[in-house]
Amino acid sequence: MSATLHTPGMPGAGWLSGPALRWVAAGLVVFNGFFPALWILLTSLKSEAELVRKPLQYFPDKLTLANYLQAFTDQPLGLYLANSAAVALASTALSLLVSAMAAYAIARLNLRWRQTALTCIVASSMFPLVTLLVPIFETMRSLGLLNTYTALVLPYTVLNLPVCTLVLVSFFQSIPRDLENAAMIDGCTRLGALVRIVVPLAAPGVFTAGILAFVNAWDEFLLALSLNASAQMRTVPVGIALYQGEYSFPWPVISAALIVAIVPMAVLIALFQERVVGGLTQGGLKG
Amino acid sequence: QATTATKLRVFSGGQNQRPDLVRKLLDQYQARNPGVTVEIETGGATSELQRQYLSTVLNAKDSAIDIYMIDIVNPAQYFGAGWLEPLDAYVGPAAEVFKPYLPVYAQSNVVDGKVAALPAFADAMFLYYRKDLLEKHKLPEPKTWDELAATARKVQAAEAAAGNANLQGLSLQGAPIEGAVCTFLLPYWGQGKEFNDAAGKLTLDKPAAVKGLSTWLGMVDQGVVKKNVAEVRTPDTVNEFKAGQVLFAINWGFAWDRFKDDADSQVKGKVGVLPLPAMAGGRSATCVGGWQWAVSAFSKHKAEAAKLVKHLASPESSKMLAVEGSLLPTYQRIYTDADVVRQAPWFNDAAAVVVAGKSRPMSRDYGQVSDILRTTTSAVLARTKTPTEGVDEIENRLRRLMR
Amino acid sequence: MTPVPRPSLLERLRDPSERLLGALLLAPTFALLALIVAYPIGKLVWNSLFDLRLSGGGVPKFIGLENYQLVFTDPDFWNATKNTLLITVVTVPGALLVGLGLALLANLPFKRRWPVRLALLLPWALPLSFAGLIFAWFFHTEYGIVNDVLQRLGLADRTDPTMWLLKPGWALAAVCLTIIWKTSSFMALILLAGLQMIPKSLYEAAEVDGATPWQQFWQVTLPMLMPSIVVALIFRTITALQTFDIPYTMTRGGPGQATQTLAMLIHAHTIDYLDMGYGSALAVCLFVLSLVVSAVYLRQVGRQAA
Amino acid sequence: MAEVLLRQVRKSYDGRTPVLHGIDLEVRHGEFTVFVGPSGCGKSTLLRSIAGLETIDSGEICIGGRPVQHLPPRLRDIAMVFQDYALYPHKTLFENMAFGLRLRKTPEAEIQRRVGEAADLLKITHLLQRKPAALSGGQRQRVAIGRAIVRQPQVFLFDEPLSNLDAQLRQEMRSEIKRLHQRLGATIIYVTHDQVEAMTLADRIAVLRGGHVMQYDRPQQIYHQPAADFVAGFIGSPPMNLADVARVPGATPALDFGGLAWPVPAALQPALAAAPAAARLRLGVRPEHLHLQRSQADDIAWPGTLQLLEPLGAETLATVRIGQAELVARVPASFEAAPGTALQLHVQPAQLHLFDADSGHAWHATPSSNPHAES
Amino acid sequence: MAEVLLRQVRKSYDGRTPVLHGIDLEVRHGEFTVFVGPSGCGKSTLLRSIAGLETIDSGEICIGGRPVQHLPPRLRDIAMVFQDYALYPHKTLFENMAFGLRLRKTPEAEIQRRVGEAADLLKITHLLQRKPAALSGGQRQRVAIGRAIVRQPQVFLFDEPLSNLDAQLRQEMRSEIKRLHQRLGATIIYVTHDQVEAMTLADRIAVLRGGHVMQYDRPQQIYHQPAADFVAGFIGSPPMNLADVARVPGATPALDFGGLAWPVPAALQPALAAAPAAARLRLGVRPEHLHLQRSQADDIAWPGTLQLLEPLGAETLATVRIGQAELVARVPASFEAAPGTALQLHVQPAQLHLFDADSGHAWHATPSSNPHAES
Ligand SMILES: Nc1ncnc2c1ncn2[C@@H]1O[C@H](COP(=O)(O)OP(=O)(O)OP(=O)(O)O)[C@@H](O)[C@H]1O
Ligand SMILES: Nc1ncnc2c1ncn2[C@@H]1O[C@H](COP(=O)(O)OP(=O)(O)OP(=O)(O)O)[C@@H](O)[C@H]1O
Ligand SMILES: [Mg+2]
Ligand SMILES: [Mg+2]
Repeated sequence: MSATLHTPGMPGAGWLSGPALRWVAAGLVVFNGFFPALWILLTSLKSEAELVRKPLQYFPDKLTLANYLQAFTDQPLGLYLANSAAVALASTALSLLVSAMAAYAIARLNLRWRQTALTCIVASSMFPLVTLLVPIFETMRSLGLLNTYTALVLPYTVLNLPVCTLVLVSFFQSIPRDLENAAMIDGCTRLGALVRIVVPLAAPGVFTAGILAFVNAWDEFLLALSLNASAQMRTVPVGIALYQGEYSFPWPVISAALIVAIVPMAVLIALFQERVVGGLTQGGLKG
Repeated sequence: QATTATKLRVFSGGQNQRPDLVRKLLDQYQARNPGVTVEIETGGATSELQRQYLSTVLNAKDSAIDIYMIDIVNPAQYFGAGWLEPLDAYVGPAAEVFKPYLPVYAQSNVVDGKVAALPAFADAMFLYYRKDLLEKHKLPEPKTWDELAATARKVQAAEAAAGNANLQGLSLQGAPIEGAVCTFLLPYWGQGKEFNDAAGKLTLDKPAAVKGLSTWLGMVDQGVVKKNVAEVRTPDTVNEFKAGQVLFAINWGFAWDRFKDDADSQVKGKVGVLPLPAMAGGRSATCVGGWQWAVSAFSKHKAEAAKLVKHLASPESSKMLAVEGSLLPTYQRIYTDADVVRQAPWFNDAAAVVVAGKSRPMSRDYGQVSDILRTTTSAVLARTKTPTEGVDEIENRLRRLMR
Repeated sequence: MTPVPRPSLLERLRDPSERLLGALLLAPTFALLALIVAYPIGKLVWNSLFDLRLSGGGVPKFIGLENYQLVFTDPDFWNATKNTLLITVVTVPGALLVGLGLALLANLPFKRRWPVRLALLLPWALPLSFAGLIFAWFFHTEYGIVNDVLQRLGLADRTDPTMWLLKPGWALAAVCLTIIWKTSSFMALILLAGLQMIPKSLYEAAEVDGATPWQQFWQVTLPMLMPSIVVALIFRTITALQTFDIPYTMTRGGPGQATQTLAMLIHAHTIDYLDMGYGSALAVCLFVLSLVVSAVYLRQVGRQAA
Repeated sequence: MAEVLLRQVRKSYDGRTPVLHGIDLEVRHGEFTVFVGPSGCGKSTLLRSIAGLETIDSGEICIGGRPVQHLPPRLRDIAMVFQDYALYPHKTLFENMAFGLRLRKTPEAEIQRRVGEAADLLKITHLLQRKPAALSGGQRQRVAIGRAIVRQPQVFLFDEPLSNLDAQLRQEMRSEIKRLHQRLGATIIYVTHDQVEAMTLADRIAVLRGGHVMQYDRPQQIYHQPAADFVAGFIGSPPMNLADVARVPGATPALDFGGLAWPVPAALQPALAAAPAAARLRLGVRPEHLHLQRSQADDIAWPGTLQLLEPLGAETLATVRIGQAELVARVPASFEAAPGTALQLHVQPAQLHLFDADSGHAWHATPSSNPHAES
Repeated sequence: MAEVLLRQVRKSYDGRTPVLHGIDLEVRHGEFTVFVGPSGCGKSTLLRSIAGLETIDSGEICIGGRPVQHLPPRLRDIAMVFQDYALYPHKTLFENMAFGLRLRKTPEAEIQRRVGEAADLLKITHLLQRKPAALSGGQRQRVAIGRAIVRQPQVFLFDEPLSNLDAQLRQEMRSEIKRLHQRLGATIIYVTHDQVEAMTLADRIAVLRGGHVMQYDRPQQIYHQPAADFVAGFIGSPPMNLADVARVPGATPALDFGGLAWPVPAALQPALAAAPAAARLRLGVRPEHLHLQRSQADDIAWPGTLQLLEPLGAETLATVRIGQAELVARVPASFEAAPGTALQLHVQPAQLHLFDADSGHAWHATPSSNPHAES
């Protein structure tokens, strides 16, 4: 940005465009986003005794990584992380596959009921998950899927269908139809054109939808708690909730575990934040 | 030949139920019974989380788990729901089986005259106190709650004068967790009242309940109990006591080891254990906890499972848990067993407490009963309701529940 | 002219008609929806007509609409409905305002955008259950940073600290605040995307027309952002009606039932009390509430578009 | 033989409003046919129906004698160049051009050869490893054409291929396409709404309007003998002046521009006679046929006032009001006058056209020689 | 008095590459000035600098005698019409047009009157209650102009206002803008890359290239006396033919098209003399000055072969190869010949232009009269 007297085109914030004010703005946003994470980071470096010291002590006397060690030994945090990653990745992949197919049909095919289909898909997000918990549990049980990755992957996929489909529909719509037509004239079948041309071009949209789906799946708590309660299959949010025992509430250890669980997401987001925002922009996320 | 390839699956609670020791017992069993392999599954760390998990699994009639370790409050409920296999056919009639156990466990594990489960280990609420402080201020051990309050105020005043203003008189659990059910029951029972009769029918004495709750509030007003008691959970009590900030503390048996052994404990060697005080004119009563072994009604290997349960609930196993894990025995005689007493001398005192213990209401809707009691108790302790309002509410809710 | 044979069956299968292709592509989606949504809903409605309490020995007893009768006379239901609506009414506009502020700030032309973007996205990526845990810790009477900061600033009494999570009003406020913090992030994300889609030339036209930055905000930014705002609001409202994780981890619905939401009540009855019939009836009521609210929204939106 | 034959091709998108009303056309082998017409007239629909990208409701489409209306695009042996180029953004130019060949399992050496030749022809050899995003508009256009060429199809279809280019580039590419056609001798169907492109490129032009073919003929024919006022008003830059005129009742035939009556010269009288007495009439005259000076003895002279002068450099367009009508004349670049100046416009009677104002039908001295005009 | 004065206006976006290299221009009150030039030459940047939408690095901008370079757009008393119209999609047309007035707290009655008048003028009165989405491109363009008009600013700025319209509509709107200017007598600065628009609309044209003004003059002047080969090649449709020529060493001055040498006629000799002997030369001649027949005695005649014929209806463009050069000639529509035919092109020596092939500078008989050309 060149130094400007006034910033034309700055959305209603010309008065915020001075460098000093911009720093304030950035500070506000950054503080808002980071302070909880920062606080638990500090907590995770304290001993339990420091925690209940009064008045409150912000910085630990001496940094200790013991809590991190304990986070991994108290509970199999590594296993939880692996479970979470497996479930989140699998359900993300499945959501993308299924919703890409649906989104393509809705965005491109000349179907009379495509609006209805989209409405159905989106409407499915209106049903509170907690209410469906028991029937879903029974379904999974009768399919013999309890305490398997599949038990979570399927519901998470459905959970993510609406948002993935919406994002992908607008992405597919933004890809010129003529590209597909060109491929069909070049010798592709319709599905061939979809696979060879449309999908590679929708990659940014697929990516955005993928991140949204991944975060949702990574974060889910209730189903994970109920469907995969066995120690081998627990995901991170459930695992961390279980650090608090009947007789203990080891905040510093929980904090350490929280940090360990947050860091992968933060890294993921930091790496791809432009894609998330840009993807939403490009996808238009229209209703 | 059925035993040659039997695989059993045991749900053994959370970390606090010491799956490591359970594993040892199972290994023993496997060694003695070739052909049987047993796997362990652990669940939620708190009794609520475990209940949540178990009820989803059992409600779904899941046959994957054969044996469950369940909280003392659950046999009635689970058995009533048809989730547990009656064990009479495998271990004999209830009247026989429960003779060697502490009486309270016969009460909770026999439902409709049938053996619903066998006790694994016991637990109870104790009054922990700072021996050193009472000695320093030359005060006797309190017998009633009023005495306790008076003692506490004296010590607090003296300590505050000496610069230790943060000392709490009494720490108890007011957060809406299972412990708060006991917080409600202790002063109620302490007046000699019963919450339910032998048939399980509720017999709530409202004035006594109001009085019980008011006792706590009175202690808050006197500064004996801290203002945010409704936020205090079991571990808070432990931590604060460990940090030397508490004079008297009500807590489960496990806390003893924590005070005694934890590296960061400031109170090593300064702790004493007492039976819970009574209300003036009443008698001491404590809240009994503990865990039981039960066989799933949906198990495909009920006989083998029952056999294993018999082993797990044997005196031998109980002693092993007591020696290696300081877990309170369910057999009266083990409290005086030489090996045990050598390992945990305080069991001598504890025996009396546990024997005098009461079990919480044995209802088929225990989940909801517990919820009603603890949320209301917590709300009263947070002073969002008066004790009278709270007790009215408890009565109304319970009546709704009994529809 | 030589007659040309029509393409072989195989060839024709490679070129399915639009309708067949559409059906094939949509099939997995609807299979999943049927399995995970439609069937459970049916099951739920069916269950709501039975007495499934465990005290019945696990034998279902058909009782018609009796469960619903019970629901409407249940003070807990009305209390939870009130709390749910209150949380919705407070946190939806709250998150919108905060989200809009964040989006506007984040849309400023920073040289280095990633710290801002990351800060914007972090609360969104944080699991709800974590947020509840963390903020419960923040609001702790003794060890919470909220009271500590207030005391350090001299805004609160050190000897009589506010018991945030123990007073019904404060507890609800704390829960709402946490929800707003957590959800404003995704709000901001949608709005930021909306902001970036506003053509720059509109601002230039407004500037040439004589609009000050403030006027540009009201006359260009806000109206142009309207579609994004509506999307965000609908989305947020639906999730607000389903509020569970944060009050569950923060207050367990307490003190008393002061922060219990409908979703929590349903959870309590189905999972904790194993009263599937009654819980299902409650769940059906929450559906109906969600449907009514969404319908009202959609009509409102339809009217705006017209 | 790669002729394209359309017989009674009908199409509607929604099943109700027809977009093509039974099109009959015959494109001969090697012929360059241009579909021209205003936006929405159905040009693209027709072209895409030929390509197989749209299914037609009824009728027949034959390519090289083979009915293809039931075949998917890839089996029709055509190539198409799209308006926005439709290059695959994720493939290099080479792969863009080779894609069709690869799908047909052409040997690698053959692919290399054919793509190389096409690239040479289009002078894009040095760009082959780039991706489309790194190209200018004109270069992308070339690649799009190259992609069509390498396939060596029976028929080339172009849908407004130049409309996204700027004026200068458009002109250049236009010549290039024309030369390409001369070199390849291929059958080409080309859609545009730019009548200059149509005139300069086509062997034959089909003028479309509202899903009907208005005229299908050689460019000169279309220019000089438009079958309808619509065609006259569409072709030519600036297009033919069209002005409503009224018959003046009286002994000598006369017409009136609205306040300005003039006797009908002998050359126009047969056409006038062909029109029914009740018909409302429209007069057409091309701007280059209107002169400021009398050039021949039998010129008609219309007095008017100058409204607007638009200098183009080589010449100037003068808008002149005559009676109620405004006529544009091409006048020499040297002409200068202030708006409002009175002047006379001269025209050879033979250069006048007469149309039915209602149907648009042209009235000729001889019975109509134009089978396509709609009545 | 609403003249616009630019003095040494410099601008760069990134602080390194200058986009405007010190522009000097003077737009007189009521004058219609067009900035024309190829894409990326800085036209929009210059216009937006005048509007205040871009800050300039140095130099002065005066509107009506007042330096405005430090004022925000709203204080410069200008109105601007954007390429994409930039209508507020959420406001009705009336509110779109009234917005500027409302911001200035104009009384309601006055707003009604002014918007009504502008709408009448632009014939959009019946649309006033619609929103922009419900309009066609041409209608949107009118609204954008209307929004500028109601404000009654000192200066109107147009940035390629017609480039999103189709050819016919563009032609219509072009005349309308010209008439509007005649009626309002306003100062207008208009950016386009379409040289036809520039020629027909402008009182004066500024031809820009790479941030420099190449020539700023009346359209006829620009057309007939281009100061540089770039201007000559940019203006005119088709543009001036430019061909590199070499001096043929020898007694009589002669030039060579590469394989075809010809003696330099007397009329061209002074210009040739003005060019340094070492300069590489480029010859320029407009297509309309190339004839198939000799018209005057002193015509030069170049033999060549016909490459391409592009009939436009009223006339035909013939591309003819002469030596190494390809020249386009405008020939009568009646001319027909096959590519490859040999023919002669005749030209009046006075119609030839000579440029420096390196700098682009035009060589005139008299010392250069063009201060803007860069060397
Ligand atoms: N996919 C479609 N669905 C419905 N109607 C369509 C579709 N494509 C075109 N139409 C309609 O069919 C008619 C003809 O459209 P077509 O695209 O063939 O016109 P065109 O002559 O190519 O116009 P243009 O010059 O603007 O490209 C138009 O009225 C258009 O609105
Ligand atoms: N906002 C900007 N930031 C950086 N560079 C820019 C910006 N806008 C324009 N430029 C550069 O400045 C130069 C001039 O751009 P400008 O838009 O003025 O050209 P133009 O003559 O209007 O072209 P066109 O006919 O394509 O609109 C170009 O090289 C362009 O890349
Ligand atoms: Mg088209
Ligand atoms: Mg520009």
